[in-house]
Amino acid sequence: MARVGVFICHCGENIARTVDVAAAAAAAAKFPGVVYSVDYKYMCSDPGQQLIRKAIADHKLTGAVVAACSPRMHENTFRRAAAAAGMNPYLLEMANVREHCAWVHSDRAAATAKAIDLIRVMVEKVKRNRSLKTITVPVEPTAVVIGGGIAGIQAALDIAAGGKQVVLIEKSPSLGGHMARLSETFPTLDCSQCILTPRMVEAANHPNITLMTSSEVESVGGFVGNFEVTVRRKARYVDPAKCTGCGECWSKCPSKNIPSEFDAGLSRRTAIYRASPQAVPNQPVIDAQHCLMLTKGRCGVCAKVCPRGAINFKDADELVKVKAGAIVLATGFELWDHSAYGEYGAGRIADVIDGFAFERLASASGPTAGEIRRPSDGAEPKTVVFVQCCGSRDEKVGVKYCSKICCMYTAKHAMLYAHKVHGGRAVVFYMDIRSAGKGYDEFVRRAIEKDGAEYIRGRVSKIYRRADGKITVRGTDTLAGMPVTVEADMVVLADAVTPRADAQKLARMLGVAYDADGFFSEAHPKLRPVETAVAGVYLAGACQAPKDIPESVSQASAAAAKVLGLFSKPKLEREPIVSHVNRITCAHCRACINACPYKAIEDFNILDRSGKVLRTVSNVNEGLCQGCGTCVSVCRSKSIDLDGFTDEQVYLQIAALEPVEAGAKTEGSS
Amino acid sequence: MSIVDSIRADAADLLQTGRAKLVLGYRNRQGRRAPILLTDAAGADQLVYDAECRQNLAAYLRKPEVRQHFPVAVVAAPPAMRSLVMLAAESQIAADSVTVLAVGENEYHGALDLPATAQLLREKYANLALPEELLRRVREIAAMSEEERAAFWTEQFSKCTRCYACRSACPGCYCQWCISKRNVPQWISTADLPHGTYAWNITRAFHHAGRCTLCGACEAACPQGLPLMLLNAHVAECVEKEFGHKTGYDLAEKPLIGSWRTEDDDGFVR
Amino acid sequence: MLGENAVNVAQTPTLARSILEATGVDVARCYQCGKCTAGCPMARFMDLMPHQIMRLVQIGNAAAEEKLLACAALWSCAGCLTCTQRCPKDLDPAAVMDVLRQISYDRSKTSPEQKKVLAFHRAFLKTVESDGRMSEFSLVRRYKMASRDFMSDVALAPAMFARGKLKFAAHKSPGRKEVGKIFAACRKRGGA
Amino acid sequence: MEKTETITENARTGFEPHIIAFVCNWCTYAGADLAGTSRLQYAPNVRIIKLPCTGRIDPLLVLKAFQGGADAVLVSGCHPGDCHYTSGNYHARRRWSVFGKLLAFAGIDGRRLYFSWVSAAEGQKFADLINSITKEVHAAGPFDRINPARRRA
Amino acid sequence: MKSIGYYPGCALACSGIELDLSIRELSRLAEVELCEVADWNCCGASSAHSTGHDLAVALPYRVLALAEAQGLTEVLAPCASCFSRLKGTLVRLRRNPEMLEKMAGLTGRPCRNSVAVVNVLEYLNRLLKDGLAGKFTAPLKGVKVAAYYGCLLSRGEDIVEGDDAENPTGMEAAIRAAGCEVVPWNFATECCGGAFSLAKPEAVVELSAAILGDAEQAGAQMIVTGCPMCHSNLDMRQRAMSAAGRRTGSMPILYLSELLGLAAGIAPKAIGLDRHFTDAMSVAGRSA
Repeated sequence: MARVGVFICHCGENIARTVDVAAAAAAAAKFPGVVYSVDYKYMCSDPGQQLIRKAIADHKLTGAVVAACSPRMHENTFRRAAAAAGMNPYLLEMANVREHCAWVHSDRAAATAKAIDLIRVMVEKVKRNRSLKTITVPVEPTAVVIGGGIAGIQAALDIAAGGKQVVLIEKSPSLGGHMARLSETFPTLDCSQCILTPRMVEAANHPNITLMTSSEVESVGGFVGNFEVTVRRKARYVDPAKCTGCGECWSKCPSKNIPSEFDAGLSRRTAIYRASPQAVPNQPVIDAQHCLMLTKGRCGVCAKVCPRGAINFKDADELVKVKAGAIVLATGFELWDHSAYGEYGAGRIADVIDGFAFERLASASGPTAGEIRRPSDGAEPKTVVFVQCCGSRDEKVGVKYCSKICCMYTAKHAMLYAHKVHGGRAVVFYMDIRSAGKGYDEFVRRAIEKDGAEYIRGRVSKIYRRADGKITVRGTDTLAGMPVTVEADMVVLADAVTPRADAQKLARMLGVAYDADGFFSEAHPKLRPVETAVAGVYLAGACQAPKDIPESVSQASAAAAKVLGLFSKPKLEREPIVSHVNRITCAHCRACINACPYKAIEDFNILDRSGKVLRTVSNVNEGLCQGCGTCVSVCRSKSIDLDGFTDEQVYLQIAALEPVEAGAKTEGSS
Repeated sequence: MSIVDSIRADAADLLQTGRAKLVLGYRNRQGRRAPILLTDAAGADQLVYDAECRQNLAAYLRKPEVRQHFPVAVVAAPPAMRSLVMLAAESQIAADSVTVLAVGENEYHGALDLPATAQLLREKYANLALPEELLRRVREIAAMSEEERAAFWTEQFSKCTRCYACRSACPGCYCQWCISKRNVPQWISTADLPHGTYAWNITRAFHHAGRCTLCGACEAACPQGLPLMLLNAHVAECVEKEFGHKTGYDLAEKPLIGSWRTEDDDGFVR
Repeated sequence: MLGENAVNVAQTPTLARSILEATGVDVARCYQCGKCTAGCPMARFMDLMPHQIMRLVQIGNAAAEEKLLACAALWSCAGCLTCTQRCPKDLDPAAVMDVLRQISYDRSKTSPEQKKVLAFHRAFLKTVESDGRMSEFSLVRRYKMASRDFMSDVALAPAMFARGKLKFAAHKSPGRKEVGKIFAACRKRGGA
Repeated sequence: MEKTETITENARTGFEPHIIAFVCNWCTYAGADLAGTSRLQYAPNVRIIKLPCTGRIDPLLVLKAFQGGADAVLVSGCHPGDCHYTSGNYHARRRWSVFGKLLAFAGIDGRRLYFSWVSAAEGQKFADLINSITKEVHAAGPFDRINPARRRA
Repeated sequence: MKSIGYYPGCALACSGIELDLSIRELSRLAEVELCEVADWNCCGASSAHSTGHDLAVALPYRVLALAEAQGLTEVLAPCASCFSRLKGTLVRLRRNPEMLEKMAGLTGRPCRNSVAVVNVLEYLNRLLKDGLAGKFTAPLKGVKVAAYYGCLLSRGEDIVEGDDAENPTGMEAAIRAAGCEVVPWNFATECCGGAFSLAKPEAVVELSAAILGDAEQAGAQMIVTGCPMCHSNLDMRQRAMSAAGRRTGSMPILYLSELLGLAAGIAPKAIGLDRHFTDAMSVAGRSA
C-alpha cells in the first residue's frame, strides 16, 4: 500500500499569497494513499529539506510530492534530499503550483482549487512510480569544436590544455576567422594579428588538437558522450604532406583576378592561393571554380612549378567519421547584406563599404598597406561618414536586435581614420552609444574628445553618389532637431551582425534550438549560458548572439570547462527515462522501429534451446533511447511503456482530474 | 476456362508441387459460402468462387493452425490482396510464405507471389471505388452538427455488445494481446456502459487508420449491424487526402502512424 | 510585460489613442531614430521636425498637445510618404500627420502662419463643393481672395490662359448637387 | 504589466470549463513556466499533465480525458523543427491530424479538441492560448450532456 | 476593340491637359476605347484628406460607385494624385467593410468595390506589351532621359504594386522603347513639393530645382514623368528657379505618354507639346 507524503511550499509569499496553502495541505491529507501532508514557508531551504528527509524516515514514505515551483527549478534539489533520506529519488515528484498556478491567477478560490488538483495529479502518479536506477554510459573523451575563429581556437586550446583530445573543424582553408581580418582591436588598439597568429599556430601544432581545415560537418548522430560526427574534408588539390608553402605556385598562377574574400574584395587573388600570408596551415589550396585546369582542363602551371610535386588535380572530397563525447559550436557570424537598403545605394556604390572592408584598408597587411584609400579611385578620403545600426534595430528591412559590437568598432574606425588621415573629417551617425564594458566608454569618449570624431545622433535616410564622385549622406541631428547633410568621400556602414547562413542547418543536425533571429539558443539565459538544451553540445562566441572578442573568448573558455567537466568521469549518468518492450505481447508490427527518432529499437529474435527462432519482437537499446515515448503511442497492443511516464501513471493522472460529481470509481488500475 | 476452374486447377497444382502446404478458399455450406482449409489436392474441386465470397480470408493467416502450414495459398479479391500486402509490410507474413490466387473483377489473374500481387494492384486496382451509398452517408454525417453527430453515434454504439466479431473478421487485427484485453491500465472499459463501446469503436477505427483496406469484413461480421464502414471510409478518405496514403499497394510501405513529412498537414494547429 | 505587438490601451494618451484608432499606428513604438526627419523633403520648412512630432505625441500631456496642434509643420507635410517608406519600426508618420492635421483643423487650433495652406484647402474644397470638380481658375480666384496674397504667381496666369491651362469658364460636373449633399453629410458627421 | 482579462472575472456564468492540457516537457511546459515567471494572468480552467514529448501523447489518453468529463482537451508541444527529440512533434502532428478528424466525425469536434505549438519562449502565446480556448469552450457550453465518450454510471 | 474606363480628373482638363491629349492619342493608335466615367467628380486630392477623413473617402468612393454602376471593371486614372486617392480608397474599403457601408449611406450610392484602378505607367506598359511599340515610326535615338517617378508613383506599398520603392524601374522599358537612353540618377523618387505649388511656391521652387540639378548632373537632356503635379512644378517653375538664383538653363519635362506619342510619330501639337512652359518642341526635332 502506497504511503505518500505531500509537502506544500509557501515560497515566502509567492505561492501563499494566491493559494491557500493550509487548505491545500488539509485537502491533500485526505487523498487516498497520503499519510502525511504539510505546508512550509521555504521547502527548498535547509530546514525545509530537513522536514522532507525527516518525514520520509518517520512515516516510511513510499513516495513524495513537493508542491512548489517548477521542477525545472528544484526537482534535483528535492530528489537529492529524498535520496539522502534513503528514498529512491525517482519516487519524488513535484507539483508546479507557482509558475503554473499562483503566479498566473489572482482569484484565490480558483487558484487554490487548481493547486489541489495539481497535487492530486502528482500524488496519483507517484503512487505508481517505480524505483529507477540512473543509466551510465561510457564517455568518448574527445571533443569536436566546429569553427576555427577565435572562439573555436580558444575552446580547442583550453580543452587540449586539460589533456583531452580535440578535433577542430574549420570550413575555410585557414584558421583565424573574422579576427584575422581585423586591423586593431578595441579598446586597447593592439594589433589583431599580433595577438591572434600565435594562437593559430599553437592550435595547429598542439599534440592534442587535430586540425581539419576546408572541412564541414555533414551529419551528427549519437548523443552526449557518444556522438558520431561525419565530416566532409573538401578537396584542396594540394598534398599537405608535401607542400612547404614556398609560394612558387601562386606566384605563377595565370588566373589572377579573383576578388579576395579575406580582403573583402579590395584585392585580387589567384586560383591557387592562401587566404593571407599569416594563414594557418600556411599551405595553398586550389579554388576549383576558378582553376583553369579543373574548369577547362588546360594549364597545370602550378603542378609544373611545384618543386615537391604536391599538386594533385585528382584530389576529391572525403568523408571522415569522428567519435566524440562533446561538441562545441563556434560557427561565428556574418555581416548583414546592406544591398537590402535601396536608400543607401543598394550596395551599388563602390565607396560605400562595410566594416570589414575598412578593417582591411586600415590593416598594415591589407591591400593598401594600412593607408586609407577609397575603392573607386584610390584617393585618400578627406571626409568619411560612419553609419551605425545599418540593418540593426530595423524590424522592417533588417534585424530587430542590437548588433552590440558596432558602437565600439565604429569608434575604433573613427579613431584609426583620424590617426591615419591628418585633417580628415570623421562623422559618425548613431542612435545610441552602447559602450558598456571595461574601458569601453572611455574609448568612445576619446574618439570624440581627443580624435575629434563628429558624433551625430540620428539615423541616415539616404546615401547617394553625385556625378562629381562626392557621396551625399542625408541624416538628422535629433538632438539639435534638424536634418543634416554631409558631403563625404567614403561611407562605412556598420552592418548588422547575423548568424551564419548555414547555422540553422547545423542546428537541425544536432537538434539544437535557435531563436527567431537564427542564433543558437542557450539552455538557460542566465544560469546555463554556454550549454544548449542538447546534452553534450555547448556554445562559444557569436553563433549564440553578437559578441566582441573578449566575450567570445571567455565563453569559449567556459564551454571548454564544461567539456572538461563532462570528460572528468569515464562514465556518464543519464536519467533512466527509457522505454521497454513487453516481449510476450509484442506483435512485431515494427511501427515503433520505424518511429524511433534515435534508431534505438531493433528486431530481437526469441530462440528456443536449439537456437531456432521462435518469434521476433522489438527491443529497446537503453543506451540509445532518449525517452521521448513516441514508440509508446504508436504501439497498438500497448507492448511498449516508458519508465517515469507509464500508461498507467498518465491514466491515473487523468482520472485524478475527473469532476467529483462524476466520480464513479475511477478505472485505470487493477 | 471459368474462374472457378482456374482456381481449382492452380490450387491442386500448388498442393501437388508442394509450393503450398495449404490452400485457403471458399466452399459451399448449405448454400452459403464458408472458408475451407485444403491440404489435399484431391479436395480442390470443393473450391467455389462467386460474388457471395466476401469474407476476407487474409484474416486466417494469424491463426496457428494456418501458420503451421506455411507456405500457403489464399484465394483473394483485390481488398484481400491489399490486406496480404499490408500484412507483409508489417512483417506479419514473409513475402515467400504466401501465394495469392488472385481474383479480380470478373477475371482471374492466376497464382501470384506477393510482389506480383502488389504490382497487379498498382496497375489494375489502384482506385477501388467505394459504394456511392456509403460515401453519401459519410457526407451526410460530416454535415451534421456536433450535437447530431454525437447523438447519432451514441445511438449506434449503444447496440454494440463488445463481442469483438469485427476484430476477429479483420486481417489487420493480428495482435494476440489486443488493447481490448489489456487491463493495466484498463484502456477499454469492460463495464457494460456506453463509454466502453465508444472507446472500443473509436480505438478500432484509429488503429486501422492507414491500414484498413475497406474490405468490409468487420461490418459484415457485426451481429448488431453497426455501420463500421462509415468510420473506416471517413478515415481512409482523410488519410488519402492529407497524406496521399493508401495501404496495401507496396510491400515496403511505411506505417502511416509512425512516419511523417515536414510538409504534413498542420492546418488544425493553433 | 507587453506581448510582441500588444498595445496597453489603458496607458495610451488620448492623442496617441485617436491616432491608433484612426491609423493603427502605435506611436509608443517610435524610438526616435530620426530617419523620418532625415528623409523629409519639407523638414527645412518645418518648425517641428517629424521625429519631434512623434515624440510630442508620445508625451501626450496638455502642453505637448497644445504645441503639436498649433504647429506649422503639420501643414508643411507634402504627404510624400518618404518617412513611412523608410521607418525602421514600420510606423507611418505620414498618417500620423494626417490625423493630427485633421484634429488641429477640427479644433481650429491651426497656426496663423498656416493660413495660406488652409486657405488653399478651403478654396479647393469650396470649388469642388459648388462645381463637383476643381477648375484652376475658380480655385485660384477663391484662393487669392482668401489668402489675400494677390501678387504671387500673377505672372503665370496669362501664360496659363495662353496654353489653355487656365479656363475662365468653371469646370462643372452635372452631378454637382449630389456632391454638395455629400459635403453636407460629412459636415454633419463632423468629418469635414 | 500586461492587462489580460481573465475569464473568471468577466464571465461568472456558473459554468467553468474543465480543460485538460497534455504538454511536452521541453517547449510548452517551459512556455507555461515563462508565462508564470512573467506573471501573465490567464484563466484557471486548465490542468496541465506533463509528458516528455508530444510524441508520447497517445490519442487514447485524450479519449480517457473525455470519458472523465473534460469539456475540452489541449495538446501542445514544440514547433516543427524544434522538437527536443528531433521528430516527436512531427509524429504527433500526423497522429493528431488523423485522430482529430476521426473524433470530429464521431461527435467530438474542434471546439473540444485543440492542438498548438508553444515554444519555451512563448509565455505570452501560452497565456493567450489558454484564454482564447477557455473563452471558446465557454461559448460552446458544457460538453457533458452530449459527450458521446462520457462515462455515465 | 479593347476598352477601359477613363477618369481624367480635374487637372487633365486644365494644367495637365498634355497628359490627357497624349493618352487619348496613344489609345486611339493602340485601338483602345476610353470610356469616361460619366458625371465624375473631383477626387478631393490632398485637400480633402488634409482636413476631413470622411470626405477624403466619400469623394473617391462616389467615382468608384459611378464606374461600377456604369459596368466598368477597370478605370484608368492618369493623374497620379487621383490614382493614389482612388486606389488608396479602394484598398482601405477592401480592408474595412463597415466603411463601405458607411459610404453607401453617406453618398446614397451602393457599391461592391469591384472596380480596379490602373495608373498611367501600368496602362502605357500594357499598351506596349500589346504591340504598341511596333507602331513607333519616329524613335528619339540616343536622347538621354531621367525617369522621374516622384512620390505617388513610387511609394505607398499597398497602392503602388510591384516596383521597388527606392529604385523604381517601371518607366524604363517604355523610355527605351521610344529609342531613348535611361540615365541613372539620384532624385527619381524625391518629392517636388507636390500640392504646395500655390501655397508654398518657395518650397516647390527649391525642391524642384534640386531635382532638375541632379538630372542635369547625371547628363540627362530631359525628364520624363507621369504625374501632372510633378509636371507643372518642374515645367512651370523653371523661370522662378532662375529668378531665385537656384539654377539656370532649361530642361524639357515630358509626360511619358508625350514621349511615346512622339516616338509614334504623332504631331507634337496634337499631344500638347506646344503647351509646355519650358520649351519641349525642340525635343520633337530629335525624333528620327
